[in-house]
Amino acid sequence: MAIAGETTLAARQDENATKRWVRFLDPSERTLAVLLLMPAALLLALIIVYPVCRLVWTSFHNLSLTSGAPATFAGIENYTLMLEDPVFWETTWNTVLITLITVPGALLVGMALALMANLPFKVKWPVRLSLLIPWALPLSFAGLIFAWFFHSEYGVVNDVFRRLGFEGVIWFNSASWAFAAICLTIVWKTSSFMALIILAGLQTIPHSLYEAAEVDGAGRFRQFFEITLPLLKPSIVVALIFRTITALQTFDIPFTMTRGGPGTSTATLAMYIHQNTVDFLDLGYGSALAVVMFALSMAVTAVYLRMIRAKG
Amino acid sequence: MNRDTPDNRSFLSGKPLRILIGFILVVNGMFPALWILFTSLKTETELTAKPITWLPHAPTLANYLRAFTDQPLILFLFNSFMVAILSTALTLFVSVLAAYALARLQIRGRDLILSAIIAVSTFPLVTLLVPLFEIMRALGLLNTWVALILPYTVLSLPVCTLILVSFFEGIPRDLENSAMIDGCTRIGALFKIVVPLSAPGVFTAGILAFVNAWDEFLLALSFNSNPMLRTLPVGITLYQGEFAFPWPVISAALVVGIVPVAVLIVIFQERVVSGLTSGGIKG
Amino acid sequence: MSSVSFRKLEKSYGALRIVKGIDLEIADREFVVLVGPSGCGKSTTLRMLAGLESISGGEIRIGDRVVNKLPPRERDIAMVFQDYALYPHKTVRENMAFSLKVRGVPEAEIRTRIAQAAEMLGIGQLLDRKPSQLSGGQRQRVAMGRAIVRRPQVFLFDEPLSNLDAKLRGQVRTEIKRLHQAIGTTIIYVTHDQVEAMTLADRIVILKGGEIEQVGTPDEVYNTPASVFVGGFIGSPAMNFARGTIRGGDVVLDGGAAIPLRARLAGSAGGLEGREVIVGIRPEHFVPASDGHAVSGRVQVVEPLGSDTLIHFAVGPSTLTARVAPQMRPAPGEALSIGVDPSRIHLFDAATERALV
Amino acid sequence: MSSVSFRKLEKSYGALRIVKGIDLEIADREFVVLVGPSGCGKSTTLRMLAGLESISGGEIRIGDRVVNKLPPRERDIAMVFQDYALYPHKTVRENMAFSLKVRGVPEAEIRTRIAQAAEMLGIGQLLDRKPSQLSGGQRQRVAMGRAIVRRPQVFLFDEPLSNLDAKLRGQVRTEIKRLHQAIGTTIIYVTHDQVEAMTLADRIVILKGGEIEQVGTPDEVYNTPASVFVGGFIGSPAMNFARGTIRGGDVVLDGGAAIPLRARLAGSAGGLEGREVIVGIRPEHFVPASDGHAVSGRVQVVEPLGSDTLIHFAVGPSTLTARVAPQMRPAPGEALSIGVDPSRIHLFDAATERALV
Amino acid sequence: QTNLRVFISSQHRPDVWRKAFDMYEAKNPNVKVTIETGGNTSEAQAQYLNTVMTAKDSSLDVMILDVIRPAQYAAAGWTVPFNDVIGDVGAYMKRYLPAYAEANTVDGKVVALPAFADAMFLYYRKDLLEKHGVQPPQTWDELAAAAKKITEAEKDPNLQGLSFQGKAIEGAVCTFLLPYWSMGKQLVSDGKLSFDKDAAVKSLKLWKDFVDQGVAKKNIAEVATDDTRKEFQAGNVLFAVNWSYAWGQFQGAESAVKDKVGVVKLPSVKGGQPASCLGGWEWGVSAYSNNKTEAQKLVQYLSSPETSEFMAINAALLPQFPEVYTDPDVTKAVPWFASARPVVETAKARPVTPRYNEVSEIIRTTINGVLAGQATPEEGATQMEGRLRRVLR
Ligand SMILES: Nc1ncnc2c1ncn2[C@@H]1O[C@H](COP(=O)(O)OP(=O)(O)OP(=O)(O)O)[C@@H](O)[C@H]1O
Ligand SMILES: Nc1ncnc2c1ncn2[C@@H]1O[C@H](COP(=O)(O)OP(=O)(O)OP(=O)(O)O)[C@@H](O)[C@H]1O
Ligand SMILES: [Mg+2]
Ligand SMILES: [Mg+2]
Repeated sequence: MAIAGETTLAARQDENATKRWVRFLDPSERTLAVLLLMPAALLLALIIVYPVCRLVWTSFHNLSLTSGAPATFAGIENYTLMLEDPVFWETTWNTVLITLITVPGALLVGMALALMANLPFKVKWPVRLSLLIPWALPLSFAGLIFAWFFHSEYGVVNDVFRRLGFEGVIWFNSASWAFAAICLTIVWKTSSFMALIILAGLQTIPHSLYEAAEVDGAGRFRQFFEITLPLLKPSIVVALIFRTITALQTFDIPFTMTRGGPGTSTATLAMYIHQNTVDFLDLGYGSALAVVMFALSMAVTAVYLRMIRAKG
Repeated sequence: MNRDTPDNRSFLSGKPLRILIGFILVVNGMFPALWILFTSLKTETELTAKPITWLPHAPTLANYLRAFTDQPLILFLFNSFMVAILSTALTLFVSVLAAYALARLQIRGRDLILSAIIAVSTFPLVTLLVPLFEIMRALGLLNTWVALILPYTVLSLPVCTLILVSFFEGIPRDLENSAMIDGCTRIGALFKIVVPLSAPGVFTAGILAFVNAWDEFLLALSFNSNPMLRTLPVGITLYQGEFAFPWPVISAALVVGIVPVAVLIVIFQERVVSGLTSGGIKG
Repeated sequence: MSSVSFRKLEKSYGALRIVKGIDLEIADREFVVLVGPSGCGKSTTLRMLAGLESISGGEIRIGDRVVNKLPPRERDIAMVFQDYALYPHKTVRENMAFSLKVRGVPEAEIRTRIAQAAEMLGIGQLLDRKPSQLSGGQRQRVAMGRAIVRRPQVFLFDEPLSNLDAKLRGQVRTEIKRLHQAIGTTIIYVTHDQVEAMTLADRIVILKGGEIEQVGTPDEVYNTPASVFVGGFIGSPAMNFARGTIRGGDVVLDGGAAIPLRARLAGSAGGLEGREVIVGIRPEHFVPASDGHAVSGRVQVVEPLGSDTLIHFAVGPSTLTARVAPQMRPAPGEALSIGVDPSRIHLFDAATERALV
Repeated sequence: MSSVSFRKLEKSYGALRIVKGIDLEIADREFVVLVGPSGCGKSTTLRMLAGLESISGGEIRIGDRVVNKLPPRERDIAMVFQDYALYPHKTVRENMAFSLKVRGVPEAEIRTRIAQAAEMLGIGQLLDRKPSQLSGGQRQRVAMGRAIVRRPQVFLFDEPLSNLDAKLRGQVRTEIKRLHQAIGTTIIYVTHDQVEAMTLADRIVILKGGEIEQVGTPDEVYNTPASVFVGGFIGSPAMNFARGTIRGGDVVLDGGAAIPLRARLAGSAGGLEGREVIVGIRPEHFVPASDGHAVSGRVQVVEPLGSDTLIHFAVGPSTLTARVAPQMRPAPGEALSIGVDPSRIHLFDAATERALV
Repeated sequence: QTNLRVFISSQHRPDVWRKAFDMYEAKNPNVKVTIETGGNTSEAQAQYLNTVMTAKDSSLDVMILDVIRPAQYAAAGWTVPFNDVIGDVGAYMKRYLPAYAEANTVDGKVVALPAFADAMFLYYRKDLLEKHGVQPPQTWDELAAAAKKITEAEKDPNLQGLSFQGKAIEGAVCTFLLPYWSMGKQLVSDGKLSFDKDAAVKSLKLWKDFVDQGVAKKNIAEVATDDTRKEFQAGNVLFAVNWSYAWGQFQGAESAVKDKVGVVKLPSVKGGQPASCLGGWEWGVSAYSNNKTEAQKLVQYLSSPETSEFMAINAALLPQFPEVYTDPDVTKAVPWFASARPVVETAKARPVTPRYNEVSEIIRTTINGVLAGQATPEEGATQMEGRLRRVLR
């Protein structure tokens, strides 16, 4: 009896000793979750949240550094100013147009690239590299390079045209040609990322589904539309989210290719924000523009997220 | 998977067609890079020749020599490399922790947190330039690698976290349980078992973070004015004068800048694609 | 090696009670199998014991220690998982060494322990392979090896055979039994396969909906099932059930046949007269229809197994299955009359589904 | 409905011959099961028939048509895959309707066919669910439903039950058998589970390494296995094998026991005298050791199944398994002496492993 | 011990400036000067400096500014005026070329001091003009006529008559202003808009006519400063409007026009005055500097005739003092400065306004649009006026 009592006591002490450790090494799920999310949260707070708050604050103030005057509260003046600013509307329209053209464009091209890359090549790395390079090429480099490609005299595009017996086009002399060149460049640059994600999605579709469809009598095209496409939907939505958000932020490519020219016909909202903030030093107005753009991206994200959730 | 059915062979996977498709893919992806390579081997005079030449007439390495001597290109490479590597490491560390919490622990509002992370990534950094500069100055970080590493980490954090979340979700819980029974703590199990097993995902996230950091220009220009700390994209603009734009030399520098990333990609391409494949980005 | 005891063990997820107060004492060196249909809480119970799931109520002891709050690594148990949970990036040797390394066991000791375990399980030549290079059976053995090297107080198995094909399952089953005979550690084994439970267990614990339905040796649960549930769960092919009524010492099936039960009912007085019952007859307890009390029906499907033949036949509203000699091959649609051994049938109350007599 | 014939069917991947000339005639309405161990070419053969794999040599006919070059959709077959291959984004109804829609069957017709098939399989209430909302057994049934609505000439099944648990497997197996009795279409069924083969097949085709080892009815392959391979493959628990020599009308096992075979050997002259043989004894053919010729050994593991008991015992170098009455329960380590029914043992040539006598 | 950090463009010979600093350090042992170099284009530097100044960062003491920026920096309060340290402001500023005095004085405050000069020149092919017996043109009409005559005679399809900047870059602002100024008009007077629409239309039309008549090439809207330089250097251009940096390049080893280049004042419109566009860079002292006094002293040294001469000789930077051009040491080192002086003297400063960036943006996008054929000169001028009015209310 006594011996049994001692052992339980010893066991108790043992347990108490470990308990202290338990608290340290084995926090509860919730504590652990908080601890693990902490570094990310801190970083985001520091680098994004705080600056964004400053930005919102600034957007409600008159703060143009070229005036040298201190910030004064302006209410929604910066926002109302936007309504009658033709350049705001033009750049917003250009941004929306670029989004509407290049997002589906990149999706289609990306889909085609992914389907092609999914073929059984013996040597895989050149194909993979070709898919990855455009993605890894810095945007500003891509803009520079393509501006060079589309140069009316020294560009390779017009050279090919001429060799084929066509007249060269002075791409950046015309709003529509310049717009086309920019969109082409964006599609080239971004379609490979789309392709990568779609390729990833393609490879998760079980092969037996195609066999089942084949036995069921479906031909190639039917298989594509009845199996491949529906099953790719989740991948496509994710790709679209990222693509659309970056399309709304389009900056580097038109900036390096045309500077928004001719005139302001290819300027985007992001360029206009940059211009107002960094060139014109009108921080109040620039911030208000940025807030509008943020709202725009958030709206798009929200729509997509709802799409994902509706499915799930 | 080889789809070797009778009617298959007559169709898309016919060998000549496949070669043609491969050719299209390679041209589409590589042409600009190749063009830059060719340009870097031409003289400036050849560049303004009409009609333009494709392959360089008299290939010269002079532009490379100038690229390395006009500016401290090696230093740019070194800085870019260190900043990219360090921010990649930090990104991975932070996003591994966050992704694990989101993938495995029972957290209320998990979807909300994920959405918030995506939403945050929608904010264009350009517009945050000034407040960020103030923060970096307040923290005394201007003209240090850290000034770039922190924002770059945030730049890649959302997408890396998303990738890792779906990877971790794909790892059987029993492996972790097994490790915990075998004597690991939860965090021990995460780093000893879960992370090594998510290698493709970690590589994919890593390359993404690396490329993002390798490419960034605006912050690098604004936060690090010290010539000793310049990164490659900023460095490359230095070849350009107030007016002069020496294409061949800049091309040479561009080539030097693209090569490390291309090498990285060739080394890890299997993992990157398979990383994206294993449900990599599922949203 | 150690005893294990559950006292009023409870588990709830929110309002959902999954395990509803389990009381069970497991002796040192005992081999206890928890069986039950999918979702009955077997894994949950085992995982609470392992510390992988928190405990909502009650107490678990291993030996003398209450382990309710201990993290898994301090409970001194080893576990074999259904999908083996081998670390795919480590070789077999590293898999086995992992837990010892984490605990700081010296290199030399690790080496000898692995060698011993490998020999015991016949996996010596596999030590340098990765799990992906192993067949299912080999993986299973490695998982056991990983548990053995630990020399824990208790082994836990969660459906360790369900990923193997039929042939291999029989083989590994025998091996596990032999292993227990050799090392003697307490084993708690979860399965939903009654054959495993029957062949392996010292005692079988049958769970249903988070509660214990019956605890007993294999013979006890086979011969005297406590309920319709246990009767139907243990034994393969499954016990046949038919509704009937007790009338003057016979049980009259709804299909019409009467089975004389005078001898067995004698003890339990006439209190059962007129009672609605469920009659349970095991397929192997049908006998050639020699004497009068046979059931008659129409053959539906005949399955020759070589060693036996299974006959599925319809009697009134129900389909019964009989296991008969391999030579017997009625054709589908044929009429069949087959005897029942009255001393082997089971009677359950129609309302409570608990055993009578 | 149609007959199927394979003539010298070959399949190679590069230099690797997987299927090595299969000749087989399958009659209209026949239920043929291909069995064999993993990797023996069962799936490949079936997939060549379906048109999912090209044919390297020989010929396949369905009815009168040589189908070698036809794409799958023109072969008029339906196939049930191991993982069911249900379209995850379509409802059950859409899954079943797909093949009919593709073929332009009118809406009304589609609806009635689906209704019929759903009723036959008892999945009427599942029609509007997605596959992810179904249990394993339900998915299996939907996969069959998808095949049935097609009304093809031949059904192909590739291990359709291997993803189900033991209980469900038995149940669905009976259902498939009933289905075949009801619709009568030719069925070719691949499995590696001999129980399925025995219970389902009109004829069993046993494959080994891309070649046919034996073709026959379940009784034929069970009672007169053509080789050690077939003997060991068919029957559960598996046939026991022991090496021995024929000496003066007896077969003397390496362990020492002699089994009198005079009666059976009489017919085949004395040509076998001194011949090295492999003796095959099915576990269910051990009998109580009443007369003299018993094998003696030491009990290793005893597995009570309730309905029977399995005894694993060592005789000389080999371990034998006997299926005996449930009451018999020797303890491990005990000596055991058990009789063999000489008329039921199988003799195989030790060198060729082919059946003798 | 004071440590002064000076921001210089890496394009403007930091190596030579270093020597100038060394000399200063030798004379002022308590001062140490560190050079910080930034992006090479005016724009990249502005981007960087704007960030630093917006954040009120004290890391820079002295910064070099493009001539268009002092007004803006002064308005933002980013620079410290020199009035208190230079004594008699009028006399002090008179020493510089007048345009620089003007560009660096805002509301009577000297906000920066000139570092070196630059201006736009008309480069021409001396060899071809001589060959066809044509004098360097005095007016744009003469230029057009000369160009037509020579290009027709040369029959070289690659030879352009005139190359100038049509791309929407800062250079295009000068492009627009050259004829506008030549008509005696100002864009901004006393900080107010003094836009003359007729002159603007004429200016735009002048350039557009060059394109339409084939004097300039059709894609002129994509021509940037260095494209003009390259094409001229390749021997494909007869007349070119460009900054002084081109001269050195034309004389380089890779040049096809070495020793075949002449440089003169830019042509005027008929009846107008010749006008060039003022370039060059100025030294400003940061308002956030912790060493303002020392910094101002340093700037005065940097903006002195001695330093100017030193930089002219060693770095071929155009002097901001008229007499340095003719200094014998200078003319020996860079003989062409002799012909540069009259051109620089005609140079006018671009509008001195804090919102110059916006003004510039409006002008350059408009002229670019007109040259690309997106708008007629009239439309362009109307747009320009409207937008300018909004900015300079
Ligand atoms: N995290 C959870 N939240 C809510 N319910 C859960 C959770 N985990 C398990 N359950 C439920 O608890 C019940 C018991 O699960 P458990 O895994 O113990 O069953 P099991 O007996 O092991 O079944 P199986 O034979 O299928 O493995 C199931 O109904 C399951 O749905
Ligand atoms: N594309 C291929 N290339 C080379 N070998 C292959 C290929 N496909 C299958 N094989 C080989 O062919 C053999 C037969 O494969 P098959 O799938 O027909 O086996 P099986 O009898 O169905 O086995 P299981 O029971 O495991 O399904 C295997 O050894 C397999 O490795
Ligand atoms: Mg379980
Ligand atoms: Mg198979």
